[in-house]
Amino acid sequence: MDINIRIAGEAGQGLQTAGDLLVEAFASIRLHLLSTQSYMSRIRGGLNWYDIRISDHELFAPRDDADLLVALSDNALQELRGSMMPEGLIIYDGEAEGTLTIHFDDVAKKVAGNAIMGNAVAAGAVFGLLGYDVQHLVDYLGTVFKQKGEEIITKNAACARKGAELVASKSGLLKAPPGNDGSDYVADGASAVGLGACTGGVKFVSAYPMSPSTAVLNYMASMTEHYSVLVEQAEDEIAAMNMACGATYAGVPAMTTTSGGGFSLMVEALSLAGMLELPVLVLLAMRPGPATGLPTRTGQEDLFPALHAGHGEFPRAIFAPGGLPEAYDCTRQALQIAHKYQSPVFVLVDQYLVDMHRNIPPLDPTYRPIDLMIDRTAGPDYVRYALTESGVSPRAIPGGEAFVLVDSDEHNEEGHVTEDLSVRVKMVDKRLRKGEGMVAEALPPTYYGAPEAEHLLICWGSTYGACREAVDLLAERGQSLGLLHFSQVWPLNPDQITPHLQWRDRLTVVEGNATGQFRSILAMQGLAMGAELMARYDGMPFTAREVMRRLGHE
Amino acid sequence: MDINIRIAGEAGQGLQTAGDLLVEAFASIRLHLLSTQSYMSRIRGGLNWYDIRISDHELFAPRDDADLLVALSDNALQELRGSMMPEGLIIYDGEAEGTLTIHFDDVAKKVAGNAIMGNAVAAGAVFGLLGYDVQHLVDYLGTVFKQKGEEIITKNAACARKGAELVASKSGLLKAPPGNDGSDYVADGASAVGLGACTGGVKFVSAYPMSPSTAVLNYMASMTEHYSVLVEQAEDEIAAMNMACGATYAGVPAMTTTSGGGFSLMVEALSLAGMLELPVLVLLAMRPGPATGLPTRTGQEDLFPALHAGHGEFPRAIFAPGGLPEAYDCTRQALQIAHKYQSPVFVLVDQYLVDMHRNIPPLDPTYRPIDLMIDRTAGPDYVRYALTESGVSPRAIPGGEAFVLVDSDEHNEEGHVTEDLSVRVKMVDKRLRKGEGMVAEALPPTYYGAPEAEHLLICWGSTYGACREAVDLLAERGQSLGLLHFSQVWPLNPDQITPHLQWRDRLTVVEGNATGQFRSILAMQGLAMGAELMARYDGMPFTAREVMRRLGHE
Amino acid sequence: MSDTQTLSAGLRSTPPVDPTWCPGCGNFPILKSFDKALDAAGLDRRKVVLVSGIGQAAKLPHYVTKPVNVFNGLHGRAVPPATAIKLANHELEVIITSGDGDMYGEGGNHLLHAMRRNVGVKAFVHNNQIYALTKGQASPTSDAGTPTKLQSYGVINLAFNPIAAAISQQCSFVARTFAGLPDHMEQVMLAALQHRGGFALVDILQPCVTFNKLNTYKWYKDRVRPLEDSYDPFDRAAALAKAFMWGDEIPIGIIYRNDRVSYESQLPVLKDGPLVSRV
Amino acid sequence: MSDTQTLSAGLRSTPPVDPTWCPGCGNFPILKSFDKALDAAGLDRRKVVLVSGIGQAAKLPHYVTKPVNVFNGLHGRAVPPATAIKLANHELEVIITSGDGDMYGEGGNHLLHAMRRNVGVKAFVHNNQIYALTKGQASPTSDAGTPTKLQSYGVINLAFNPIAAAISQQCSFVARTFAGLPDHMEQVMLAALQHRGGFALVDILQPCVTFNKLNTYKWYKDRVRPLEDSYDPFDRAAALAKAFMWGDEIPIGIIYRNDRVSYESQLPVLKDGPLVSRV
Ligand SMILES: Cc1ncc(C[n+]2csc(CCOP(=O)(O)OP(=O)(O)O)c2C)c(N)n1
Ligand SMILES: Cc1ncc(C[n+]2csc(CCOP(=O)(O)OP(=O)(O)O)c2C)c(N)n1
Ligand code: SF4
Ligand code: SF4
Ligand SMILES: [Mg+2]
Ligand SMILES: [Mg+2]
Repeated sequence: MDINIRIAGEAGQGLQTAGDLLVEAFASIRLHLLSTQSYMSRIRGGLNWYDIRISDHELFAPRDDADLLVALSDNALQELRGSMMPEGLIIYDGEAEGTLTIHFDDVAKKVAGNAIMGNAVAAGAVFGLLGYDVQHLVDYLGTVFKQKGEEIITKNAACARKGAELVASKSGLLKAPPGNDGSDYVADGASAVGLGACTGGVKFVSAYPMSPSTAVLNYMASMTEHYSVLVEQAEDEIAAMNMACGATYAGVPAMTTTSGGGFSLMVEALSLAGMLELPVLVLLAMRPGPATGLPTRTGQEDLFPALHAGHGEFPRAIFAPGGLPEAYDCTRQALQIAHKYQSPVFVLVDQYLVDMHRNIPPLDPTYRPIDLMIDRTAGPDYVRYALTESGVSPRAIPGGEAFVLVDSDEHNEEGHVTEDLSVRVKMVDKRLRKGEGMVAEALPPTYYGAPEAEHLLICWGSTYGACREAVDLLAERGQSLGLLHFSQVWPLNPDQITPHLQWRDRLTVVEGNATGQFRSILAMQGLAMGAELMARYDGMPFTAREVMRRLGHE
Repeated sequence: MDINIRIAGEAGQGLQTAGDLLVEAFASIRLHLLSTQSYMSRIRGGLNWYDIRISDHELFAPRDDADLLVALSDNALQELRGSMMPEGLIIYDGEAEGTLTIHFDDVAKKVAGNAIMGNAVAAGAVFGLLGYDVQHLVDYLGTVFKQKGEEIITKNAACARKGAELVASKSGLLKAPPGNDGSDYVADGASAVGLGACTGGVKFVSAYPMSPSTAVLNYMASMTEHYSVLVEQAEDEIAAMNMACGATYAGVPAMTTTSGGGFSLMVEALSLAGMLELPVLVLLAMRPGPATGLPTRTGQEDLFPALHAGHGEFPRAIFAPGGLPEAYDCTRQALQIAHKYQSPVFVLVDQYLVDMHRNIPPLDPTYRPIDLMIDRTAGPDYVRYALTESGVSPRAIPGGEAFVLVDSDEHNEEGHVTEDLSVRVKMVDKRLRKGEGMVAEALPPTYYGAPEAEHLLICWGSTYGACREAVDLLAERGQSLGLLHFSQVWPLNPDQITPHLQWRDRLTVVEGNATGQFRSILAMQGLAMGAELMARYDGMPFTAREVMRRLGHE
Repeated sequence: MSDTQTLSAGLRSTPPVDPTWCPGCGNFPILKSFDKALDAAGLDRRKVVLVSGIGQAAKLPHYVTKPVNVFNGLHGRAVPPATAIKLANHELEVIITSGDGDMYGEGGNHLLHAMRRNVGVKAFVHNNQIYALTKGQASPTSDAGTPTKLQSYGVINLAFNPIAAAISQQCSFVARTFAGLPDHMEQVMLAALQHRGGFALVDILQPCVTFNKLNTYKWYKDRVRPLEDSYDPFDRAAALAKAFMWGDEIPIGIIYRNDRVSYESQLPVLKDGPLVSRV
Repeated sequence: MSDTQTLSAGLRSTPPVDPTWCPGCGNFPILKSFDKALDAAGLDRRKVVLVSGIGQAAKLPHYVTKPVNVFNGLHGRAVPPATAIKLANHELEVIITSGDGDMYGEGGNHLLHAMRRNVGVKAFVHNNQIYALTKGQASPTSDAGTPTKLQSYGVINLAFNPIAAAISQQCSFVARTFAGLPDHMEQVMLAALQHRGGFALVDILQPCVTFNKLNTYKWYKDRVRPLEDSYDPFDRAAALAKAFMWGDEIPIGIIYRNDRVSYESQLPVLKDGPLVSRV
């Protein structure tokens, strides 16, 4: 049993505040919840909405239609009243047939003398309508406004109670799920990645603001004191990636945060990290392109660029977490692989995942840096690019006894420029041997659904939730569907994949792009040949129902 | 019957001048010739060599070993005397056992009072040693030094004659091929691409110097007057590619020239050209990477970046000429495809091809611009991104009756920014439909060798010559080998390819990179699955003997 | 390509030319003065190309009242295409309108070398001393101490001084105006549009009412000082002195100009008419 | 990976530290003075990191007599890694040596913002007013009229003025010296190495005997003018006047400095020791 609440209105009407309030309050009463945001590329006006799905069981994806629409503008009402569940309810900040009218700002003005607290009224109304005790919301208001003082708390509390009161008569109309074992720890994509980076030992972040990656950059900036992280806003993305190379050369784990367009400016320095064999973490928060594209929408169009951009050949790894706990784990794993193989590593997320809030078992905040695998014993005879069987050379950092020479030209073991072509071949082989080590440590894909299902969905990154829920819905109808999810999309280890594919009679790759980039990468390795493609590229995330519709089940 | 002459010495010793003299002189006596250059990334010193292969039949690739080594430095003698054909001869500018000594600069000083004319002495010695009439060399000196006046010509002529005289006793030791039907028109990679661009209508070139692309840029600059080409040295590669987008928007065919590292800086603007649907030609002259890599060597490592770099999804085409006449034709074809499908198009060459000289039937210098397909009739109601069946919208240029709006955000048909997701889907489909048109016009691969050969070599771009000569050499030994060459590597039309592959029992993809990039691209399309890879990545071009050696025939 | 798959709500876009700026934004008066200056300059709009990067300011080309040609490129990359459009067809009037982050941050190198090259392009920079569209990070021109979500200790970097930088490279026309003085803006914009001597830079102080709580309309109003009538913009030393005035007094007007000649007027390849006519 | 496939000649590289510069190149005296200045500054070479881009000048880190740490990055991209190395471990002495094309052309934006950020990095720019390694195209500092293979009509752009640009952004240490005056070079380099107030720029006039036939040793010798003893580099107006002197007289020495404080000294996150010690 689950309810999808959609708060919609113009940018600047406090949607975000109301949504965040409700998310935390619902978590405090142990509901399972998952929230997603859809907003336009503007600071004021337009049409934005904040969806909060609540349930008595684990949720993994958003839903298309709303059970409860809270429309703060007439545009919101007109545009979104067509996407309601059959017995959906609408609270509207105006007069319209078939809606419950509450003038949020006026009520707030009356009750607390400040229209800006209209979002507390809205939150209270939602709580009341769903039959939850508004006291939980009031309690949460106490915590969140603690620094702002009693007066603010009491005023907001009054607004919330008034909201609930105004809908008391309608309370219970919607069958609201009971809170049970939902966690009271609410994570979001940005802080999950950020916490993974901070606890993993990242000490230097150089980046240039670009949605949807800015949320991760802001999180890292907020952690400057707590985890001693230096966050530098670079003049452009070229500086950001080259700075990350310098910082990691000097011995501190470094990362940059960007989106597709910014990453396209980092491509030369990515090749530098490959040639100098430097561990650098690139957090690529994808949005639809090409060029400026849809700045605030979601998509999975930058897998090919992450894999093949960058002149010359060098190993790299690419992780793509499927959800929130995974965003934390993948970031730490990416940091470790980067340092173990002295190579650039990507974590691919997208606007949908960055802005997603979900209550999950608490993420461990303790500082547990990954093994930097730095050779602190190196002396004056140290050479940076010693040829080794694994291809990984002992890595010292400047400032100790060893002199550390790195060079973007082809170089010999000492790090001096070479034009000796036999040395060149040895160095190419050495760098690429590291890639073989990465294959051996690749995270295997995870299987979900009936083991014997003949039709297998294959997906990567954030499409996991919608596919998993589609599998569950079909299972309820007695139809078996398998799901193979990749949270590491490069390098791939065919031995971990082929067993899942061999005997299936239908394969469908689900991707948030139009050309089936992951399907091509699988084909490149002789895997899943002839698979169908389920492509979405309108800027919105997949939902279980959309997956079902595409499979012909709706 | 063919002779490989290798002139070797330090940068600054006039290798280039001596080599160019001989190439033109040999062409004037209707020999077939092919020259290649190997030089280090320095202005003085080191070891460079200039190979000139002459024959009485068409040549397509260089050879590993020399029949005649002209060593201008002792380093050259030591390093290269190990790469001689059995009865090879060595002329050395010093005393060494088993060499013919000529102190070129001293002779020139004595004969013409100017040591700098040592290269004329060397050229004369080569001509004499091979039994050719030095008068032909003298005649050519007359033409090349015409502007420099009689005195220079007579002095150089005296040096040439003296050179021939000093080796007269040894003349005929090497069985020199007779001149017959070789063309007296000598082309090189840079001017073949440049002439294709100029005659094709390119009017604007914006680029940043980077070997090996600078040779093409210099050619375009030399054509400023003759073909009214504006050549602008940009402050960086980002400016260069964004300038090309501006110029082509304004209505002039535009190109940029760069190498892998520079292209990595152009990737964001490549995506801009894709989104604004602008025809832009990118001449990518490849060299080994990653990063600065081997600046003066050759390689084919930037196919993946050319195909997949650039955030978001948009169509592009990639041409890769196999030799000199093709470099001219591919450039014109690339310009036409770019303008027909309003998309960025690549011509991939490399250092080996850019510096290659070869006498071929004359390339047509007449100005025959490709069809720019500009809509000159558009009026005030014009919209730039009209949705059409082919995906190609009529393209007007600013300055006429129509207002031309282009935008890097997702846009509607008028070119205004849109966040309407249904318009978004239509625009993605429209842009990608253009790619389907390109597939239909893809240049089919060319087949060479015995049609029924069971073992097929597959190659692309400049590796054609070595593979073709290997096929010929094996045919002489009664062994059949097929060759399928791609001068257009994207998009691929499987219908033109599958027939060549189906029944073969061995496929080998020959590439100048380590990871088999074209083999992966074929596999992505389900083609040539399981093909072997013949990879060279030491910075040197393939030769027929190297191909044979790799196939186990030497 | 699969079938359409949009949210059933069929989210229609707001009418194309309705500005997405915040009510009270400094971009509105700039747009107004800009439209008036275009008319005053008597430009044939079919020959006008507005080039912009990405940011709130860079949206202006979509909002001008009468139709013009528009090239809305990438963030920080308005100057190179504008330069190339002018070289490809120097009969066009090419005007850049973009933000301070765009022109002085991401696009700093292009601005620097555009001043050296001196192609006849006009650059109007909406300097709100903040990154507005990405919600309030510091821009190169943010005053030291400005608090932002990203600069945890407030801005430490010294603010970029566009006027002094321009004069240091002998940019052929350097001016500053303020969104709060429409007439002053219109005069300065008109002078820039009529400048024939190559590259013109106009830095327009533009309050961002949402994110820049420091440099408000009032803050600027109390500090801007129109140049005295006796001022001679051809006097480089005087111009440099004005260029370093910020804080209590901020000089506005045509601060520096010289008699350099435009790049396109010196290119032999263009002497027989625009390049686009030679195709 | 397949077997080795090199030309059977087994082309051995020249010994790693043998400079590939042309005989008579201005880089040789710069290298010499640089080595001496490093010693004079008493720097512990294990704590010195030489950062460079790509070009003839950028090869210097490989040729210094005593070993140091080297980060030889990409063309135009020496400043960002140098900045980050200093921030990651501010106990290191970070010195950039690169060319004029590298620092003023490809890397112009990084230099501009490095002066604003004022991290304690020293930038020694070998200004031979040409792109030497790529065989003679114009650089941003090439004098107008310089003939090159690429500039068919000779250089038309106005030369970039690094000194004036630096002063315009109140760079904390701005100097110029000449490869033909070893002692002067050594003194200026030493002063820069000892500068504690943040970013230092030293523009070193360096004859390229192969490609720059205009600005030769003699050309510079006739024109360089060491600053008079009475000169006060803290006087910005005086410094600006010197900055615009070129051609007949070229002032050399410490042209401008101010008392700005380095970026790293203001970051609370670094107050308890270098970042690298907190991992
Ligand atoms: C390559 C790239 N990096 C970052 C961004 C994100 N971005 C969009 S607008 C903007 C800053 C805008 O600031 P400014 O130019 O001052 O314009 P304003 O919004 O303040 O008018 C940024 C960083 C982008 N679009 N492209
Ligand atoms: C991205 C990129 N573009 C271009 C080049 C080619 N390149 C190498 S050195 C150089 C210019 C060097 O000039 P400068 O910095 O003045 O050094 P100099 O050789 O004059 O000492 C160029 C353009 C490159 N290596 N990388
Ligand atoms: S954020 Fe600032 S600059 Fe942008 S529209 Fe709003 S007020 Fe104007
Ligand atoms: S080309 Fe010029 S700068 Fe380069 S090494 Fe030779 S003389 Fe020196
Ligand atoms: Mg701004
Ligand atoms: Mg130089």
